[in-house]
Amino acid sequence: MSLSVNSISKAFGGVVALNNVSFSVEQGSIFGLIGPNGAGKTTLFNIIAGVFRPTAGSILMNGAHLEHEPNYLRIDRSIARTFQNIKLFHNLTVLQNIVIGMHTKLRRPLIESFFHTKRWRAEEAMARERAMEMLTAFGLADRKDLPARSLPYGEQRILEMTRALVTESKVLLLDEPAAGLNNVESGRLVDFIRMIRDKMGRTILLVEHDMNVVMKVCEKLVVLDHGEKIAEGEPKDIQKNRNVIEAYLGRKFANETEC
Amino acid sequence: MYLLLQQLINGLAVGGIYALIAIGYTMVYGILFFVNFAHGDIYMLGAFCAFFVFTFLGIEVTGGAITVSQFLIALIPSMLACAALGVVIERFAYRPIRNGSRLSAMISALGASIFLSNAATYLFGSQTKPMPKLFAGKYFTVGSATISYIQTAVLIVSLILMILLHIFIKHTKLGKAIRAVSDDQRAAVLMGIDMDMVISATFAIGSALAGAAGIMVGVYYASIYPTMGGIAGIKAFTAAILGGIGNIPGAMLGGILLGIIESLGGAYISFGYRDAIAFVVLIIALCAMPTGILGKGRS
Amino acid sequence: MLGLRKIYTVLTLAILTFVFFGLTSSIDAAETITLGWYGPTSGAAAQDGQEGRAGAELAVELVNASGGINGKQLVMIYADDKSDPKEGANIATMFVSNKDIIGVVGPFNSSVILAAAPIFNRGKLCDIGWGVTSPLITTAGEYIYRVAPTDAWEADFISKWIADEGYKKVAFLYENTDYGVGMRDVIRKSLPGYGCEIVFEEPYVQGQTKDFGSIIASLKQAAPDAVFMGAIYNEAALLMTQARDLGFNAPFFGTDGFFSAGLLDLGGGAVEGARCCSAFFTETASPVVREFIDAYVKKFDRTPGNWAAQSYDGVIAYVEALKKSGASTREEVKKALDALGPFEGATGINEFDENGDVRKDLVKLVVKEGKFALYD
Amino acid sequence: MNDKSIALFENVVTKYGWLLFIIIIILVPRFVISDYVVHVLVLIALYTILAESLNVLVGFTGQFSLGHAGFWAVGAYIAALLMLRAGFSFWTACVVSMAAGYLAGLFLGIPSMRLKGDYLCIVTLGFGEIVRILAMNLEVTRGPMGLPGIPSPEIGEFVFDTEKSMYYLCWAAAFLTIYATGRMRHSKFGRALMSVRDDELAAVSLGVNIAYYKVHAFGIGGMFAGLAGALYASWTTFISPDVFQFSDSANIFCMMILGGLGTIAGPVLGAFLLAGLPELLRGFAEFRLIALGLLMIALMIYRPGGILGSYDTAGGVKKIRRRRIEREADTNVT
Repeated sequence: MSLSVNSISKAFGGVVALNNVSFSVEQGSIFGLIGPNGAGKTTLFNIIAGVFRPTAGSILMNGAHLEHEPNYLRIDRSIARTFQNIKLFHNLTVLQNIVIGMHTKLRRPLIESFFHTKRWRAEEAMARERAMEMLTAFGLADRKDLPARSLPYGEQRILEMTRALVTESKVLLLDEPAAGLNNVESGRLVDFIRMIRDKMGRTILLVEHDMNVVMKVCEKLVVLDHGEKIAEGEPKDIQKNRNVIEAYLGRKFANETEC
Repeated sequence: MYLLLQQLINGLAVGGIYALIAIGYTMVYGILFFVNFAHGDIYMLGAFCAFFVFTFLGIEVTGGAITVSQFLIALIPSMLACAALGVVIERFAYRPIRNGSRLSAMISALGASIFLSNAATYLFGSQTKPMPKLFAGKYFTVGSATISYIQTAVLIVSLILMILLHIFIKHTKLGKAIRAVSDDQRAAVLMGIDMDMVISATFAIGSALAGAAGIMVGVYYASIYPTMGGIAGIKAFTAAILGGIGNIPGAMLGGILLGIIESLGGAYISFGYRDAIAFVVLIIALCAMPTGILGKGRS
Repeated sequence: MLGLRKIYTVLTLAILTFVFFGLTSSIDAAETITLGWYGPTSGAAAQDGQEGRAGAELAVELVNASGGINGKQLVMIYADDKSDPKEGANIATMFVSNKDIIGVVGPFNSSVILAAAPIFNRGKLCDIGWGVTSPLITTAGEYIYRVAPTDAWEADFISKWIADEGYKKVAFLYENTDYGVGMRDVIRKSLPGYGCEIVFEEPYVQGQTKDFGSIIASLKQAAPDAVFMGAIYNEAALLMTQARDLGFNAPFFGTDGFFSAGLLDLGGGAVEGARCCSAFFTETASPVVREFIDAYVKKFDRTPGNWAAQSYDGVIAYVEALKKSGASTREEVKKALDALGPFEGATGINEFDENGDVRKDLVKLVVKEGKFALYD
Repeated sequence: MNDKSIALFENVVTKYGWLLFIIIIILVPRFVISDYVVHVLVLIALYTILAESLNVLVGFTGQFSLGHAGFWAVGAYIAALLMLRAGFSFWTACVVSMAAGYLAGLFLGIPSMRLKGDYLCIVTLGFGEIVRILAMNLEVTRGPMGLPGIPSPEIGEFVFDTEKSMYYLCWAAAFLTIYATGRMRHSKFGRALMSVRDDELAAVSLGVNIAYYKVHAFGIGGMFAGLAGALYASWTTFISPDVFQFSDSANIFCMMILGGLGTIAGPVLGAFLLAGLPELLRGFAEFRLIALGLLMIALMIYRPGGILGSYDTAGGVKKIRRRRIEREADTNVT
């Protein structure tokens, strides 16, 4: 399994958001994408997730070109994502949200639901069982019949993550998962992400502002600034990298902390 | 060739009227994101207001004629009455559900429309009422195309009202507040803009313009009836969408365009299919420009 | 808020109200004769519907004042069909299932009676249309009659009049309804038959078209000697005013759709010289018509229009039939109507033919000094 | 009543509620002697089919459609013409008109892929008007003269020409529609529709092909409306363009909303209310329409989700603001 980004550029009208960014994500790693505001992180994230088409460059997943594929095929390419501000199906129950996550797994046609065939019932039962399994694993089982809108913020985040996991996609794209969490919750988030990678063998690519979450959980980092890649490597090297400090804190500060 | 000129003139005059009503739809949509179906009926009540002002002034409505001054005397009170009616409808039918969904606001608007047209039928009787004519019988000709004074008057009055509105929206404090609220409700309220007042003002302006359109149609066609609001409402709503809903110049452009499309389509293809042609053009335009000609990415 | 209980109550309540509704039937059936009347008292043709209802109300009042029918008082049940065929079917079923009703007068729109006809035929209940003029109704069923003259007959009458006046090139404008289209199909044969040529033909949308500018422009190009309009008075008045405004002065011909005070109110000076025909005319000598007009003016203090007279005659047809035969059941009423022969009403001498259509003579009218006058 | 019991209420009532309702419907003709009441109940059955099928579009998929009478007209005219001109039996004509409704739905679904909200609403309104105007002007449909003498359905010798026979046929079709939409709601297809309604971007990220489901929602809506059209044509034996006006589309839309958007029982109750009530109030001619207008306003103020609505339409406008904020956050160029 390999996800590689090759010289991706993106311009909205005259504004160049990304300029020739390339990197690749090894299987099973937790990969971080960071950079100051307006660096192009979210745009790159949305290009990988299929929301935007890049102006130039390509994205390869196991050798297959993704950049011009419609966004609903990402799941078939084993890429799932979450959203910065939670996008749940508010009027559907917690269980229904998860079952929709298995949309591409369910094969039985509509007619069979009309005639209530055995095969259809078996598939629905399997889907419910699988969903319940995931819900119990993440402690939401007792909420299964509640509409998603009535869950507290933290649980909605977990529900969205569970829904992304139930798609059994190899790669999980997390869009600022720590947004709005206090440090206790972000601590639990770090263990959660590690558990997904270790127990479920998923590859994680996340975009995040919260530096202590990034430094604790990410194994490799790419830093973007003004749409260009200015650094790549282990978190501890990145902390000391001159360009990164300059990008975040400005040249004067970078010179003073000459290390 | 003159036939084409004649049709264009007819189209422009009708277009001016659609534009005036369409502005009401667009202004309300710009702020509350729902389509005020009762707007067509306010246009009808504007025409009836003018009818009562004329009878009150003792003008002979049956086949009579009025001077420009009498027209203006009737115009002002009708516009004010419609403005007041617009505010009242907003206050009772829409304010309670302002935080409800657009769907329930739309149904409430449909309900208000059914109520208004049937109440008017009950109060004023269903008969088609005669209205005095403005510039009766006077017309000037360009080649074989004849342009009646009233057609040009309708166009001129529509343009003047549109320009006045444009100036109002661009340069007055209330105008800026309306634009601010339509752009971002939350931010506008944070800036201390009184939402209720702005929304009432929007309804007042939109309804006043619809009232003006009503009185002009009254004197142009010299007849009014309680159910005239329905069809005109749908046409004006189509014009507002064509121009790009939520955008005032778009409503003006959409109205004029729809008027021309209808009259050309009616003349050159077939009068029976006139409305169908207008809708086909609308659908094609929308597929090409999903948010209307001047519409921003609002949908 | 919601509860199981509430759901059941709401759904079952809706059903039970109907069950109750169905069981009730009107109370005193013995001493009265009950007829049904329906027409568009609201909706697009509300004005003609309300005029028709006024005519029927007047008929009931006059009949009851003069001792009713064979000693029994006449009771009329009114219903509004909003010119909608679906409502027509509902009302027809309502009348058929109300056992007291032995005859029905109505409606105004041809499409409504066509929707109601199968129900009346099945229920063996006679229905006399007071405003339906489409030729289709001739074959709408044996229980369907009408007092309004058919478009075919009027279109032919006017075509002959146009030819006699020596106009050769004729333009025909018609509303896009069964009334207008019915007439178009007739005049396409009748006008050439009388030696006239149709130089221009165009439909418009009844009730919606307000701006006739483009039609008038095409009219001026076709330059006909006369214009024949299959239209009712509001669009006719509008078109004539706009035509005069735009300098088009050919004479206008119309059928009974023209004949209404509304044409004079809306048209004003522009309708001067417009010619039409009508079965009913106020300034006639016949005492019966005079009596109707005076009673109408006394009750509603406005002169009756064509549709008031037709609706009045619809009721009179039953009254005459019942007086002659003493009928009191639906079958007897059917036989009585077939055997009725000529009867005099507000629109002169009426007589049903074997299809239930009516034969009555038409009067030529012209607008002179803002009033309808006999055309000699 | 908190959210927990709403979910409980959903599945309990569906089992027993419908059973009781079916029994009542079957028994009614036994007690009711007046054809008029049976006639009105048949009309309510047809409106139920129309409101349920519109519910698939608006309640499930969140796509505004004010042109549903257009599909009804397509079904009615196709069935009538096939029976009158081509001598089809009612049953084949009915199947063909359902297919025609489905195709018309797909045809109208194409713009729905690009357009949203009020833009789509005006296109569907335009579709309804275009269908009516075509019926009004085409020679084959005899324009405003309409199509009289449409034969009634037959099975062997038994002819469905009485009110009671059509009552059972129409209510059977209505229950078929209710069953189909109910089953659909709990299937993968239904869940996909509802995910499109709640949040398109999230649905896409889970592999839901938005365009496919939007278009097919229109197709299914059109199919059942075509069924209602075929039944209506052979029930009244005469159809004309003025039977399928914009006011009818608005009427069907209101039935679905007043009953309860997105629920299954809602449209049924809405059909009873808006088709039944005016008949009850037939005595007070003008006032019934004035009362209807006020009823609609009042209901939207006190029951925004409709009488049976558990669908949180109250969150509607909040959703709008949230969606706009998200859009700004999602696509701001950082």
